Amino acid sequence: MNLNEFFHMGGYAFYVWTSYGLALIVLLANVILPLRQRKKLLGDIARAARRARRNTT
Amino acid sequence: MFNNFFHKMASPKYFYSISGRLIPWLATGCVLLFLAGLYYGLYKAPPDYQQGDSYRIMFIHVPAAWMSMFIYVVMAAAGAIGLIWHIKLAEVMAISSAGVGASFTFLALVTGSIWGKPMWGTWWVWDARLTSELILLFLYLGVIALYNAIDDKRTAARAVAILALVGVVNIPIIHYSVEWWNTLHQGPTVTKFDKPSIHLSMLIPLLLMAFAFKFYYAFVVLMRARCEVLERERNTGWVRELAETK
Amino acid sequence: MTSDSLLRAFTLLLKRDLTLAIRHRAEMINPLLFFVLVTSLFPLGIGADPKLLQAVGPGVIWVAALLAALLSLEGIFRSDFEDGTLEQFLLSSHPVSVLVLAKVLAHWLITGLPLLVISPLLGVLLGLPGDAIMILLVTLALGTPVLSLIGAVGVALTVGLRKGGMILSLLVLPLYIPLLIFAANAVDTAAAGLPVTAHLSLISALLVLSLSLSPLATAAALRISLS
Amino acid sequence: MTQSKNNTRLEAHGLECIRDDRTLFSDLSFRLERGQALVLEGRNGSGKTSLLRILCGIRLPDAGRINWCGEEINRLGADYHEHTAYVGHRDGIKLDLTPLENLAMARALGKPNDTTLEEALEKVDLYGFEDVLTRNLSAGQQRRLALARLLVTDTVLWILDEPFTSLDVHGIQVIEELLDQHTSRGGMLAVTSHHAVNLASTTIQRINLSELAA
Repeated sequence: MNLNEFFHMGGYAFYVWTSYGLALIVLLANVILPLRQRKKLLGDIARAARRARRNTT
Repeated sequence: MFNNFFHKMASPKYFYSISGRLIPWLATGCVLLFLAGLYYGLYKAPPDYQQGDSYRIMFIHVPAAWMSMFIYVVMAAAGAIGLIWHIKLAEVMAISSAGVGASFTFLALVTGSIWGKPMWGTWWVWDARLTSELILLFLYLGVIALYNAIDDKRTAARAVAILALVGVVNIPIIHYSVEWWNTLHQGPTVTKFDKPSIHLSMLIPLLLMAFAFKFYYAFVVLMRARCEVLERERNTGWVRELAETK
Repeated sequence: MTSDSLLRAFTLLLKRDLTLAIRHRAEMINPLLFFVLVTSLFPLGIGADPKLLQAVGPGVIWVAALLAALLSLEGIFRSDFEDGTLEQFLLSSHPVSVLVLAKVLAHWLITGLPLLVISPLLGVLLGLPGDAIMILLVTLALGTPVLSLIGAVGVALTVGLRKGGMILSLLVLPLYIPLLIFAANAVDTAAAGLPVTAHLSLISALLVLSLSLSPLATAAALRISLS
Repeated sequence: MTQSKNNTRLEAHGLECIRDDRTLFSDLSFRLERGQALVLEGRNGSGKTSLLRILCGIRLPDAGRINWCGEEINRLGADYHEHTAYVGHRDGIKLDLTPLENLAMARALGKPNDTTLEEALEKVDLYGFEDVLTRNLSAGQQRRLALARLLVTDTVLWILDEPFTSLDVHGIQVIEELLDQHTSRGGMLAVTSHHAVNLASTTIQRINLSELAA
């Protein structure tokens, strides 16, 4: 089986690669979203803490 | 002793640090399993004599469908633990599972539909498994919508737990009723290992992918739970400290 | 607490809800009107071919019943939530699930029973044969209490929310699916002149299951919603 | 009242309440015995209502616990509610029922005592209104009807959220008398109020939630 055949998927390339591509997108999104959310959250909390400290001192 | 361990585990700070150390390992395991599964599934396994290469969608579709059910049960179990023993971490786990579960359900649904096009000639057939997945997706969306609609996140998590429990009682009934309604559907060959209809060369990638999905769920749910914990504990000292050192 | 005083609380609560419903007669008519209206839209939408109507009739009537029930669900707890009487139920010395059962029973008598009474008329409008109409009545008699019982859990979860209505339908409708499948199919099968005992026992099983579990879940959900 | 007189008590240990990311109070402890009243003070939003709802068992504290006669209230459930009566911020009466119907329902929900419904209405100056729809009563009369619920069941602990709202001077006097009678017969009170609470024969404990938070 050469590379061409592999990508061709016996004529079902569209269906197979769409499925796998979609899976990749969904799975990656589920990893990236919490990462970004955590970063944003930590930033927010740090800013809030700094603000609170400035107000008291 | 056991109780002590349990409460230590359930303390948000401890959870945050231990899960942080666990995630890289789980993620690595997940990637390795995925690579192996894809190698065997897309390259090694021979084409099916009836379906040609289109059957390879199964290596996504079937594990995703398994996970969609599995995660719902985990969610309900975590919710029950949270409700009964007032363990907040269990509530967090339950709600963090909902999004991942919904994603897998969506994947199972869409890949099933794509697989159906070459098989049945249309994008959508009211086949029993697809219909069940569709209803399951509604159940997940209900859980997520309810969680987002309630402002107080502790109340929301407990409400979600009840809903998940009601759902988990209903899933077998829904499943049965849909199968019953659709007696014409093609038998769920892939879920039955005892039948000789599935060849070993297909079973290996299927199981590899299934384990990859399990690992994936484990580390993603931990990532989400960590965010949820940070959000809930944002006024405590350790979270502030953590945020400022970053 | 003795079972005697529990029974007293149950009947008094039932009587209270019925009295309130009678004092708001006008609101009672709405779900019923909706039921009839939705059903009569179908012939207008898909054509009045008797064969076609007979084929879709059971499904149409049951879907309309589902939607009518959904429309009336909020009434179970909404007004009690707003004036604070719901809190009093939670603080009662009786099991909340029994009080919930009284409220659900009242709700069924107010909204489910009228659907049942008017359904033969709709069966005739859609050209269902006599046997099928009989079975339609039986499925509605067994099924509408299930609608109220399952719906009560959903309402209990959403009663404190400003936009509870939309979410309520998302929570409740998927749970109605098994009932819809069994009931509509029963009427269909009866129209074809086949026996429907299996269908009816499945619906009865759903009724028993929801009767035993739903009040507990509703009580737990109310505690959470009010906290 | 079945429990022996000196054994009945309500104890709060290390209560904490968080609402919308704000800690309203934390590490709050107190003890309430028969014949005593707990008066909660503090600004709006200081958590008075939340504390009362925690005492009722409607709301769970974010930390700490409440014991009734040594047992946690959420474990007791209905066995605790049997001894308590709550008049909240909202009256908890149906406007489309008559005062008598409302009281009958309230009585059936708890453990009835010997006071007849008419007597209870008379005690809050509502006699003669028993067959009028509650909707047609004034706000003060509705509030008195809500408070009349306290009189028709046999309870020890009364939990009252701003009982004097919409009452006139005379109404306040009537209710204060009822509260005083309740404690002098061995009852307990937990009250929030903007008005000064005058209870002649009652030991009063005051907790100011605004000061606690600061």
